[in-house]
Amino acid sequence: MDNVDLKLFNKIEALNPDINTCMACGLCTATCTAGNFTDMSFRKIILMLQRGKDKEAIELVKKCMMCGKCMMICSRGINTRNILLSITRIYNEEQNI
Amino acid sequence: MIVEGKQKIWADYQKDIPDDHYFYVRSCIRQSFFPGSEVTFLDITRNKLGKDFYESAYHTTCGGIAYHSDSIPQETAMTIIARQFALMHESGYENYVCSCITSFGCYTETLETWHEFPELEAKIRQYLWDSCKKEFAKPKYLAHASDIIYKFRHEIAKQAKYKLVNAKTGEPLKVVEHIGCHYAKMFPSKGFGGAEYPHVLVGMIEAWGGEVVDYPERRQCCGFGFRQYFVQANRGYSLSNTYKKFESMEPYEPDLIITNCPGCPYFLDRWQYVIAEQTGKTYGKNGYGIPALTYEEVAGLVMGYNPWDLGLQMHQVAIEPLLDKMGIEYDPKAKYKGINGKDLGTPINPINIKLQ
Amino acid sequence: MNEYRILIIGGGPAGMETAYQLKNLGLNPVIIERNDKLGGHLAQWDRLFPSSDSAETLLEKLKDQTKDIEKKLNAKISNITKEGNIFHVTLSNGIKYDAAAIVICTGFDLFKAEKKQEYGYGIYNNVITNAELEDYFKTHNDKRIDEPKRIGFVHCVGSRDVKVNNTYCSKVCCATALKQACEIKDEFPYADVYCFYMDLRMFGKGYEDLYLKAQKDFDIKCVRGRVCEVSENIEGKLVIKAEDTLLGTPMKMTLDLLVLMCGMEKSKSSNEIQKMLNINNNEDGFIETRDNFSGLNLTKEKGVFVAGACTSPKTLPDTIAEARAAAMEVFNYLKVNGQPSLVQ
Amino acid sequence: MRPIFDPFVLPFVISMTFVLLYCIIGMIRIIFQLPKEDRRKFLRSLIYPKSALKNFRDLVNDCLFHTKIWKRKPLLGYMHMSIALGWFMIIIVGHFESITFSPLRGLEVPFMQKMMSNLYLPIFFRYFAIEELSLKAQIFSFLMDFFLLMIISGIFIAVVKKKKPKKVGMKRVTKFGIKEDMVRLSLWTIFPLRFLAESSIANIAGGSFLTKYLGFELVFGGNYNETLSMVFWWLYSIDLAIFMTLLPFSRYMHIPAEALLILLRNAGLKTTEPRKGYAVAEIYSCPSCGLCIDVCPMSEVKDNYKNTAVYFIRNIRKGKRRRDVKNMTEKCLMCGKCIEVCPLGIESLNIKIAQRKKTYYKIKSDFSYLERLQDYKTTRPQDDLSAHSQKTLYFAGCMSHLTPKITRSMTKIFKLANENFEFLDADGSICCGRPMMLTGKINEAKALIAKNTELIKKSGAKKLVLSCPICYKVFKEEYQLDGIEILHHTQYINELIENDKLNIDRSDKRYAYHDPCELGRAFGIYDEPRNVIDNIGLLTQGKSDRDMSACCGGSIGSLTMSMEERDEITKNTIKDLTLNQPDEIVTACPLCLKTFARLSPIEVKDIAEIVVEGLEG
Repeated sequence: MDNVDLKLFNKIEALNPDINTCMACGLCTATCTAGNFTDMSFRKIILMLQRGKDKEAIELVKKCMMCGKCMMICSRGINTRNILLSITRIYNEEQNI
Repeated sequence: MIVEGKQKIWADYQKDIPDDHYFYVRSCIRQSFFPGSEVTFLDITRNKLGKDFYESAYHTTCGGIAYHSDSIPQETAMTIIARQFALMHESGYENYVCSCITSFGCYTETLETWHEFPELEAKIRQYLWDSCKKEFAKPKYLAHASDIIYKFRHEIAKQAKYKLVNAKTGEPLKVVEHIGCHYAKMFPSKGFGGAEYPHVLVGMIEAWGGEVVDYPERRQCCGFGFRQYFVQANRGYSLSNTYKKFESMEPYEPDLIITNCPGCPYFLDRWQYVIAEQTGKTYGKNGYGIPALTYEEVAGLVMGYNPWDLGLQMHQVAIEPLLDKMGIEYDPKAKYKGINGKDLGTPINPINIKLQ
Repeated sequence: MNEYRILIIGGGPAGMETAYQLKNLGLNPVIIERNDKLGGHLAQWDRLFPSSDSAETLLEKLKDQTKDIEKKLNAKISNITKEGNIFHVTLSNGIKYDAAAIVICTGFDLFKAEKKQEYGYGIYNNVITNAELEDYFKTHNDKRIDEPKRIGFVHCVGSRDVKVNNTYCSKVCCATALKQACEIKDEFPYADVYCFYMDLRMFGKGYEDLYLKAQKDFDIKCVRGRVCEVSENIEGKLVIKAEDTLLGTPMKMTLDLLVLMCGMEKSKSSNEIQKMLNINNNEDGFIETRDNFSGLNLTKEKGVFVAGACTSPKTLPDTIAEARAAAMEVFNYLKVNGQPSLVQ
Repeated sequence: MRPIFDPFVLPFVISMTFVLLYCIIGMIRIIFQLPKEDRRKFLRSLIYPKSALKNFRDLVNDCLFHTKIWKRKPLLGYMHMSIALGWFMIIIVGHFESITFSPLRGLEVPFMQKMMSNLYLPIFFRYFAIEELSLKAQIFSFLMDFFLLMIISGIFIAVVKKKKPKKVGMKRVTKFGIKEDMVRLSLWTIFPLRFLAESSIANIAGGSFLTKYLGFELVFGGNYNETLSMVFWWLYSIDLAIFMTLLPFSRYMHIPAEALLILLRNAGLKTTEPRKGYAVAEIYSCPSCGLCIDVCPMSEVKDNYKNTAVYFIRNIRKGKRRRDVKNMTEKCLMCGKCIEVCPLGIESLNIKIAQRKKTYYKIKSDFSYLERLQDYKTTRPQDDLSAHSQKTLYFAGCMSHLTPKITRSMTKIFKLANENFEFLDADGSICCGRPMMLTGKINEAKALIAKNTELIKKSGAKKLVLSCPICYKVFKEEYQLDGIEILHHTQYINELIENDKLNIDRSDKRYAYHDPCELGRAFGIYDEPRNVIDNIGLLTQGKSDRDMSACCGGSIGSLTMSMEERDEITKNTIKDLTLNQPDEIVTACPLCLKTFARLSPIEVKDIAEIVVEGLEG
C-alpha cells in the first residue's frame, strides 16, 4: 500500500465524500442489473480504487448500465451513480499502466 | 528495537540438552549441497570439543522430503524414523542429534504424535518388527546439530582464531540469521528462543563478535518450501520468495547470511545468481553477492579452518570478500584444486555476479 | 458484637455500584480493594465510547456514592472458611470479618499484548496498546506518539484467537478502537488512520452512529483483514502485513504507530479466592455463573455472588446494570436464609 | 408650419437601428446554427399556410395577449398584455396616423430623409403634427391616448409587483443586478415621458381625453411652454434610446426573441446543442420572471434557489461560470415542472440534457457481454412465435425488481383478467437506457436500446405493458417498436376496467394519487390512473397535482443531489399529498414508491396493488 498513488481517488472523494461511509455490505453488487450478466461489482470497484488497483476497477466500471438500482438500495445512502460517473470522468483508460 | 523485549522472550524458551554422548544422523542432501558442513561439525565436536558423537554406517535419513512432498504416507516416514531410533538404541545411545532442520521437524512431530496417540506408536513398533525385525526406544533427548554448536558457542569462541568482525575497521560484521522453518515454527517450545525470534543462530553471531540484522522479512521462507521448489510449476514462486527477502534486507547491507538448514543456504546462495542474471542486481558490493553459509562453515571459519577444506568454493556467491573482511589468509589459486592438488578447472564468471 | 457483613471483593465500578445499592437497601457492605484506590480500570480511561464522555465524571460519581461505605484499601483476602451460612474472612492486614454474603467483583485484566509475539509489542518501539493510548490522551506524554503520519489499529488482539487460548469476543474493543481512532485523528488531523478488523461489532446504543461518524467525519479507513505480523524496517517504522479479504488480495503497509486493541481476560486476582470458595471457571476462563440467563449473578456456592467483568467481558453500562442486579440477589438471599436481624 | 425634423429624434433613431440590426443579425446567426434539415423544416413551416396560420395565432396569443400567463396568474397576465398589446397597437396606429396625416405630404424630401422619417415620425408624430379636427384624426388621437393609458396602467402594476410580489401571487422573485434595474427603470419611464411630452404640446398637436384634457389642462395648467415641452421630448427620446440600446443585454430581449422562438417551435425544432441554434433562441427568450423558482422542488432546500431554471439560463447566457452551469445541470431533478409553468414554454431540460451530452467521459462503456444474450428467460415455456403474437408482454424494468409488490400484483392482474401474457424480464433485464441517457451518454444508451429492441421484437408480441414511467418515456420516444402498442400499466388497467375484464368492488378507502413526473407532465397521462382509483376507492386531492405535481425527490434525473436534500423534497411532497387525510398514497412508479415508503407516515402502494386488493376484496 505504500507506493499506491491515491491522487485520483482523492478527487472522487472530494466530489462524493459519502464514498467513505461504504461498509462493503454488498447490497449494490447483489442487485446490480449488469451483475446479472457479468462480474460487475460496485463494492469491489470502491475497494479496488482505494487500494490503487485502477485498471481492474475500470474494467468493471465499463460494464455499468447506470440504471441506479444500487443507489436505490444502498443502506448507507451513498450516491453510487454519481461516483461511477465521476470515475468515468476522472479516471483514464490508457493513462494508468 | 527494544532488545530487553527479546531477551524476555528468549528466557521463556530455553531448553536443556545434554552436552555429550550423541548419536549423530546426517542429512540426505547436505553433503551434495555443502559437503564441508557435516564433516566440519563432526571434526569440531569430536576433535576440538572432545565430545563423543557416534555415527552408525547403517543409518538412513528421516524420509522427510518424501513425506513433505506427499509421496509417502506419515506411517512410512514414522517407520523409517523408528528404525533410526532402533539403530541409536542398538549402539547404546539415548541422545539423538540430527544435522538437518526438516529432519528435526519430522522427529519432533513424530515424537509429539506418538506422545498424543500411543496406539500409533504401538502400530509403528509392529511395522518395524515386521519389516526389519528391530526394536526401538525413543531418545531421551532430541537436539539439532545447531543446538549443539549453540550450546558450545562460547568454547568455540575461546578457541576461535578470527572474529565475525571487519579486521580493518574493527566493526562487527552485519550478519543476517535465517532459521529453518521446521526448527521452531511448528513446535515453538522445541527451539532455543521460540518461534518469532529464535536465539540459536543469534547466540552464535553474538558469541563470535557479529551484529544481528533484524529486517522485516526475517521470517519469510527462503524459497525451498518443498511444494514450491519440487513442483515444477511453482518454481517461480520459490524464486520470488527469495527475491522478497533480499529486497527487504538490502537497506541493511549485510555482510553474511548464516543458516542452519540444508535448503536455506543453498537457495539463498544459488538464487542470488538467478536474480543477478535476470535483474542484473547483486546485493553485495561491486558485483559480489552476500555469502550464505551454514553455521558449521561459519564456526569452521572462526576457528581458522582452511576455507577450501570447508568447501566454501562450492558456494555460488564468492567467499573472498568475506575472507578479506575477516582477515583470513587463503590461497586464491588453490580454490579449485582437488585434495591431491589436481586442477579441477575454474568455472567462468557469470555475467552479473562474480565467482572469484 | 460480631455483626454479619456483606463482603464486596474488588473496588472497581462493579464493586462500588453493588456496595452503593446494598447501602440503599439498608445493608452494610464493606469493599475490599487490593490497590490503593477505588475505580479499577475506569481510573485509567480518559474518555468513554460511544460519545467520548469523560471517564473522570463517571468515576467521581461512582466514588462519591460510596463515600460513607466502609472500604479496606491495599487489602487482600488471605483466608476464607465457611461455617453454615457464615463466611469467616481474614484479610492480609489481619482484620477479620464474618460475612453473610460475598460478592466477587474482581473485574478483568487486559490481555498481555507481548503474548502475541508476532505483533512485536515490547520489541518494536511504536507498538502500543489501547490502554497506553488512553493514557496518552490523559497525560499526553508518550514519546512513542509524535506526529504519526499513518496509524493502524489492530482489533481482536488476544480475543477470538485459539493460539492465545481466548476464543471469546471481548465485546468492547471495536467500539473503543473507533472512539480512539476518532480521537487520535482529531489530535493529528493529517494522519491516515486504518482499522484492521474481522467484524466490526458495533452492537450497542449509539455505536453504529460512532462507526458512521468515524467514516464520514474522521475519514477512518476500515480494512477487513487481520494483521498477521509486524516487523520494523530500517527507519524504525512498522511494516504490517494483512489480507484485504473483501478484495482477496494481500497488502503490506508501513505505519508510524500501531495500536493493539487488547481484549479482556478474567483478573488473576480472583484465583485464590475462587480456590478458597471452590468456584471454578468456565471454558472461557471467566468465573462460572449458575446459568446463562437468570443466574448470572449467582455461583454454585450459596451466598457467593458475582458481578461485573469477572464473569464475561462487559461494557460499563452492562457492569453497572449487573452490579445492581447482584445487589438485589444478595438482598433476596439474605431475606430468605440469611440473618433476619441484618434486614430491617 | 411645424418642422419635419428635430435633433431630439436622433438618439431614438440611432438606438432603433442598432436594435433592429442586432436582432436581425442574431436571428440569422441562430438560423444558420440550426442543423441543415432543421433549417429546411423551419423555412418550409413559414411558407405552408397551415403552419403559417398557427404561427400567426400563437404570436398573437402569446406575444400580445399572453394567454399562458393569464391561465396561471391573471393579474400578471393583464400587466403583460397591457404593456405588450398597448405598445404594439401604439406603434401600428401611430404608423397609420403618421401615414394618413403625414406632415411630409406634398414636400420634396431627399430619399434618406424619407427613410429616416419613416422611423421617427410615427413615434414622435405629435411633435410634428398639427391638430386636425376631422373625425378621423379625432379617432386616431383617441386610440393613441387609449393605448397609452393601457400601457401606463400595466406599468403601474409592474411597479406594485416589484415592491410587493406577494400581492401578485409570487412567493419568490429572481434577484437582479443593477444593470437590469437600470433597464427596467428606463422601460417604466418611457410612456409617462411620452404622456408628458404629448400633453405639453397638446394645444398645438391636439390629442384626446388623456393628453389634451387631462395632460395639458391639468398637468401643464393650460399654458404651453416651448422649452419645457422640448425638455420632455428630449427625455422621451433619450429614454427610448437607453432602453433600446440596453435591450439586447437585458431580460427584455425576450420581447423579440419570443417571437422567433414561437416560429421555431411551431416548426417542430428541438435543442440539439446547448449553446447553439434553438437553444440560443430559448435562452434569449427567458424573461427571468422567476415563475419557475416557486414550482421547482429543489427550492425546498434554501440554498438551492440559485440552481433553479432561471439562474441556469442566465448563467448560460452570460457565458461565464462554466463550473456553475455544469453543477446546475447535474443537480437538476429533470422533473419538468419549470417547463410546465414557463409562460414561454422554454424547455430548459433539453438544454440541460444537451449540456450533459457535452461532458467528456474518458471511459467508454463496453456492452459486448450483451451479444451473448439471446432472449430473456420468459416465465412461460417457449412456444412457437405465432402463438406469441396475441400475447401481452410485461416489461418490469430494473427498479421494479426492487419493489416485488408491483410485479406480483401485475402478474395477478394479468391472470385475473385472464390475459395471454408473458412476464418478459422475470429473471432480470437489460436497463431500458433512460437512466444512461440522463447522464448524457447517448451512444451507450443507444446500444442498450438496440439490444432491448431486438429482444422484444423477437418475442413478436403486439402489446407491451411497462410498470415504470422512466422506461415508458424512453420506450415511447427512442424505441422503434413499430406494430407494438406501448402502454403504461395505469393505461392498461384502465383499458381492462373499461371493457370490464376486471370487476373490482369499491371500498371507501381514501387514496391520494401522486403523478409521476415522466408519466404526467411528459405524456399527459393524468386521467387514466384517476379513473382506475375512482373504481377502487375515494380519490383525495393533493395540494398540487396533475401537471403541477411535485417530484418525489428520488429522481435519478439528478446526479449530484445528496440524500438530505432529497429527504426534504420527499417530506414536502408527502405533506402536499396528505393534505386531505388520505388513508394511503398511491404511486405509479417503483422509484417514487420506494422514495415515499421511507418517509411516509401512511402506507404507500402502487396502483397495481390497490387494484389487486380491490379484486380480491
